[in-house]
Amino acid sequence: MSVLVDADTRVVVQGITGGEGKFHAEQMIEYGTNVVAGAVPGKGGQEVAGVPVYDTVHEAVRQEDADASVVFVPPAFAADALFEALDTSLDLVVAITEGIPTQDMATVNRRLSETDTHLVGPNCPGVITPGEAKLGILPGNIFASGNVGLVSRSGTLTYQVVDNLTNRGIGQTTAIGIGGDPIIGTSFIDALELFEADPETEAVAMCGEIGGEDEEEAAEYIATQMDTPVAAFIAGRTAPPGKRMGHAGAIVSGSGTGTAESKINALNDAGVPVGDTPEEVADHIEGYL
Amino acid sequence: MSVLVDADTRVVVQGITGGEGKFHAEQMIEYGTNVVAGAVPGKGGQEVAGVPVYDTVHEAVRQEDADASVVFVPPAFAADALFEALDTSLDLVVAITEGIPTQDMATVNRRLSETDTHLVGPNCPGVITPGEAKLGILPGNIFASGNVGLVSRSGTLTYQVVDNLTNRGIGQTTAIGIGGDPIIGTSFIDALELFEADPETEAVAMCGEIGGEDEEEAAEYIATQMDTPVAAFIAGRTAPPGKRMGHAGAIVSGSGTGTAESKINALNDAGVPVGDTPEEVADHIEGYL
Amino acid sequence: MRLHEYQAKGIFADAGIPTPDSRLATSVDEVVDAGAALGYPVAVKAQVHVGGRGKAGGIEIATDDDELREAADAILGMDLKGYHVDRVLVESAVDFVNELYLGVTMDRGEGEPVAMVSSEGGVDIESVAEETPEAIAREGVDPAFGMHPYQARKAVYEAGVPRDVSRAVASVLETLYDLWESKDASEAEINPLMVTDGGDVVAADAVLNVDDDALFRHPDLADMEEESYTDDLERKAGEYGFDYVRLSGNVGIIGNGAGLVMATLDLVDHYGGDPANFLDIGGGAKAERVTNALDMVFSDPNVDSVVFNIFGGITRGDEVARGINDALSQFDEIPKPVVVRLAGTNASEGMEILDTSLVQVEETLEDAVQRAVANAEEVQS
Amino acid sequence: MRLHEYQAKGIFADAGIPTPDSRLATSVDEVVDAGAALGYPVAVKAQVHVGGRGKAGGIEIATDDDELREAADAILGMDLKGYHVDRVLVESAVDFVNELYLGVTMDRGEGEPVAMVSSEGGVDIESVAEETPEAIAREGVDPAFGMHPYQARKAVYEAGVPRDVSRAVASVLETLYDLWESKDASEAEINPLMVTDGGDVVAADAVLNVDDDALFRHPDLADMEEESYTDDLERKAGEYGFDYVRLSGNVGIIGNGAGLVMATLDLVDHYGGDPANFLDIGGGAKAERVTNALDMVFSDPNVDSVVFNIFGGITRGDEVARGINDALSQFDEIPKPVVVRLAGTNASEGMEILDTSLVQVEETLEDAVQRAVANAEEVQS
Repeated sequence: MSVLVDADTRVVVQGITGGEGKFHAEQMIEYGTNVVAGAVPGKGGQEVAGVPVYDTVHEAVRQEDADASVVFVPPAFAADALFEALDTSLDLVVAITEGIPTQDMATVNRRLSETDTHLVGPNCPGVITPGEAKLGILPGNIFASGNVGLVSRSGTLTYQVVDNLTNRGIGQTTAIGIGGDPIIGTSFIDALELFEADPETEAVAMCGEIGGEDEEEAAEYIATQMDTPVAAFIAGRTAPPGKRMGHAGAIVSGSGTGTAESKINALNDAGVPVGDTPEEVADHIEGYL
Repeated sequence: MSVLVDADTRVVVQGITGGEGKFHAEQMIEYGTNVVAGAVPGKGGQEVAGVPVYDTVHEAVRQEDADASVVFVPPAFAADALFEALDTSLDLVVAITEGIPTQDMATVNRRLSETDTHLVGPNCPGVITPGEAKLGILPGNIFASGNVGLVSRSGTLTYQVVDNLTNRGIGQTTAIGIGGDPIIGTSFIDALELFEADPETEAVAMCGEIGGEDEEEAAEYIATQMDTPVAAFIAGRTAPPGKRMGHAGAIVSGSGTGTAESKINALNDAGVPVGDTPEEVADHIEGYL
Repeated sequence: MRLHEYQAKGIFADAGIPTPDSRLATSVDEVVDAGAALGYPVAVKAQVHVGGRGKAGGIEIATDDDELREAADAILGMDLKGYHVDRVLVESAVDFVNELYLGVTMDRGEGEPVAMVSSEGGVDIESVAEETPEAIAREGVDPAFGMHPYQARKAVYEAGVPRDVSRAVASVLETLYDLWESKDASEAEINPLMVTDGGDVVAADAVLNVDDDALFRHPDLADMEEESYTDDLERKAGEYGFDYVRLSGNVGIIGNGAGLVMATLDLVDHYGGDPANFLDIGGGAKAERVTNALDMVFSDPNVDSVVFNIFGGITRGDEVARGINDALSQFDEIPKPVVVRLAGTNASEGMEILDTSLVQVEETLEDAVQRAVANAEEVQS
Repeated sequence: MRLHEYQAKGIFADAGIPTPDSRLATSVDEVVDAGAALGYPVAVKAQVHVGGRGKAGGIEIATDDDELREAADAILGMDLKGYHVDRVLVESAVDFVNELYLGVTMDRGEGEPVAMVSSEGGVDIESVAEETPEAIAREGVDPAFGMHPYQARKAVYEAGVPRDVSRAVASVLETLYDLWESKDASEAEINPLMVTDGGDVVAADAVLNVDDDALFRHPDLADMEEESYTDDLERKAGEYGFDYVRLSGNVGIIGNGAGLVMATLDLVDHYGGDPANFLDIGGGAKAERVTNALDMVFSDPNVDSVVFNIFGGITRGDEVARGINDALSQFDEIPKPVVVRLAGTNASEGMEILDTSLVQVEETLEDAVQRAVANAEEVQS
């Protein structure tokens, strides 16, 4: 089993006619993902990466029965593409696009809260269930099928941790790159809930980083509602405090939150070991299995 | 028993310092309604009609534990007042104000759909549970306590029908003036559901009029989900078709809907007798009791 | 409030929607000058608030000065379904290969705006909606978010608009929606949106009806309001601020509240009478409005008998009674018999005040209507 | 992107928020002219992107020409926490009886905007937030509907703003929110909003930080961007378009992806080293960017050793390897030892391409960092 995606997931690629969209559509198909269509306004009737392109997501769903989308649409048009995906009631939308304005994402997430769709990202590497399907830009070859769930705010750091796992023969149920933007569709808790509910996921590795309070909230969730063991890595212990001019953000978030120390303490208090190196995370995970 | 309001309902009057607001607050209190506060920005600390005025509905709720409001705020500011009432999670909001722009109401109703609040109106005479409480501008003296629920799109027509009932000794559990605007908070069905769930309401009189399809939908509800007997009056049998220039509205509503004939047929098909005169409605109701 | 075609087109053009070159004209000479300036062929279009202008003779095409003068002569000054034509729009005729329909309105049932596109424009779109509803693509809009660009595109693709103009049509629809929203419109429509040989789109007609209740925030639009009724009574009702509709019968009806007035009309009909009008004096009506209302029904030569039906909530019976007494005491002889029925707030005080030498008083709605119908029959016999 | 105070104030003033009379000046003479024109007392305020300007000597009050000249001399040209002061705002000092705080930002935890009002403005508002959070009224805003007028009033009343200015302050907050939204701001702030004796309100400071990702739709704001770094390396990073932060250590770090670069810094620290910088070359980095990145760390005199850590997803290992070879082959002697670790897409191809006469190659992140730390220690010893 797995979470979010598997070999049956029928994927439409929004923005498939762009350079990145086309390249990664091909990569996804090569990996074995069931990519059934592309959606690009005005390009309906074309064929790209061997799949038909439709003008609207709606049409792609009607014609090809798609139930998930991957979004490679440029930032200026990404919010519109996400609304289109949400309003078409897909089960899963993975937003790869980097640089979507934060206010756009606040509006998208407001709509998301009213739907049953899972939105992963934006500004994320995607979701992969090794051997079955990948939706996004993750390098498929470093993943292996197995029983560890992985959730990460960072792209390349995810690959690093996965590499450490795979190299010692530990495969993954599903890896979810949730993205590092201030406002994202799937939080750590959302991903942890999915893994907790998945009988095949025996342990979870989570990669956090400084900023926000998502990791602290996840620690609370793990302590109170999660049986599956978790090991974590937190990037940014040595990062200098950012330079700010305004104070509004600091008032809202409160001082002393969002630091690596605060996150590591919260996780340790929740019984989650935090590795000093990615290798140490792999050690902890190996200990769970 | 009753629906929506009773002697325990704690009412805040929004716009109590205006002419209409003050007059009707006094009338409501004289009727015995538990008016606990007024809310008018900038007028906090005053006392009007014997109750304290607060700057915000929030403060009126915090200080006086209000759970319902009546809105007499002028049309230009009414939508804002309604959002304030909805966001303060009152159980009931009765909007008397006439002339609220339709687009404003569409936005208010969008928010309403996410809350547990009942909004009655706008452009309605209000809600009364005879002998207990009235929220609005209905003339209390024509009502009598009893076992008939009344729901109406029209103001003065409501009074007419109530008068016919009261004059022959038939009292009312609660009367709800839902208002005749294109977009209203409480539909016929919403009101009928409340009466259906109320064990004391033994029969329901409904007063509809031409336009929209609310009566037709109510007929469907009565036929399929309602045990309490209903008798109806439909105003506008002899009304000439309106003069229109655009067609968009007609396309959406479809031709042949919204006429008195369509409503009367739908109701008759649902087993609801439609009186030719208000007296005949009272005859039918009397027959049910 | 309904804008004239030329007013709506001006607003559409300002917002970037392509419209034909045109000029407004109020005299035959102006029309001919406009034709010369625009170049033939031109269309001459009566600017009145009437549907089906074309069939009623309110639109003519002219290919030279003579035809144009003839058309202008025929249209200017004509009576078009009760409206006096005092101005026409002279407009370059557009060569088209396709006619589309675009519209935005409030879907009352859903409580949300809806945008519509059809590739079968230029015709009676209501018939299209009835006979082939699938030919009209509809896109409901969430009022919390407004219309997303993808929705405009989706409606255009679903309607089967020719692919070479789909982007242009979606852009016009986005603008039309924005106008609908920003102008507080009840309806915004383009029918037809013409598609030319060269792949351009042009709004050949324009409808923009504005929510009367929202005019307070659109003083510029409110200033555009101009009625040109040929009916004196309807003009008078506008001046008095009454909700008034003239009908064909002889029983004049005055009441408070649209529902109650409609019910009174229905009862007149039910008891064999024939309503002469719908007249709602509104809530909280003061004495002056009562006087004005009586003036209106007395001014209608068709009226033989009047029924005055007031159920007081805000409106107070004693105030109404005083208004009736005042209005009627100005006459040496009451021109038409008036039956009054007061109920509700201060009704008994009102009944006492009423001067029964001027009016007939009834206690119930049914009795009042029956008596008014009988009075009318008496006059006729 | 952070606007300067004078830029933000200009935008606030255009939107109708009252601000003091002021002039921008770049020389001592201009400052003195401005003082004479405005009338004393005036404030001279350094226009740099630094918090706590006042305490750092970046703001002075002058009551006559001499004081003003002295203040201008002191502030213009000063180095304020790493920024060169090349312009000051000369502003009429405001007599106030109260100082308020207004702010709008995105509440990341709630995923919605939040508006804030405090009657304890003019001070370190973050301390107020920490010590007496109840002194700051917060109003979450539903992004689907925007801020309702009642919310601005509610925040003002809850903050205990003096009643005689509550309406004026609510109006400023509404405008501030509208600006925050329409300018795609991350933060919009007024601290203090001064309340004068006469019951007027004046924005004595102005903060408007704009979402970099939204600058594409605000070309006017993007044009305002001006950095005045005193640090050459940070300026260079800006030109190259790198995400770069200079630190105090001697191990130069280059990587792709913020999380991985942060993790590399953490590992340098973990293995006893001291990071010299954070440098993220981003995704899909081409050879030229690799060359530029090496140029940057080599230009930093503090750097004794470099670790280059690439995990390829979009970024291809062979491309990176070629970039490294190209960049290093330009040197007769490699200025600082470089440890390279490639993983992910085309990593093995990259490893093969890498010229080991130029760089040291390691297979794992841990080994690469340890070797770079050892290299740095060797240089220092």
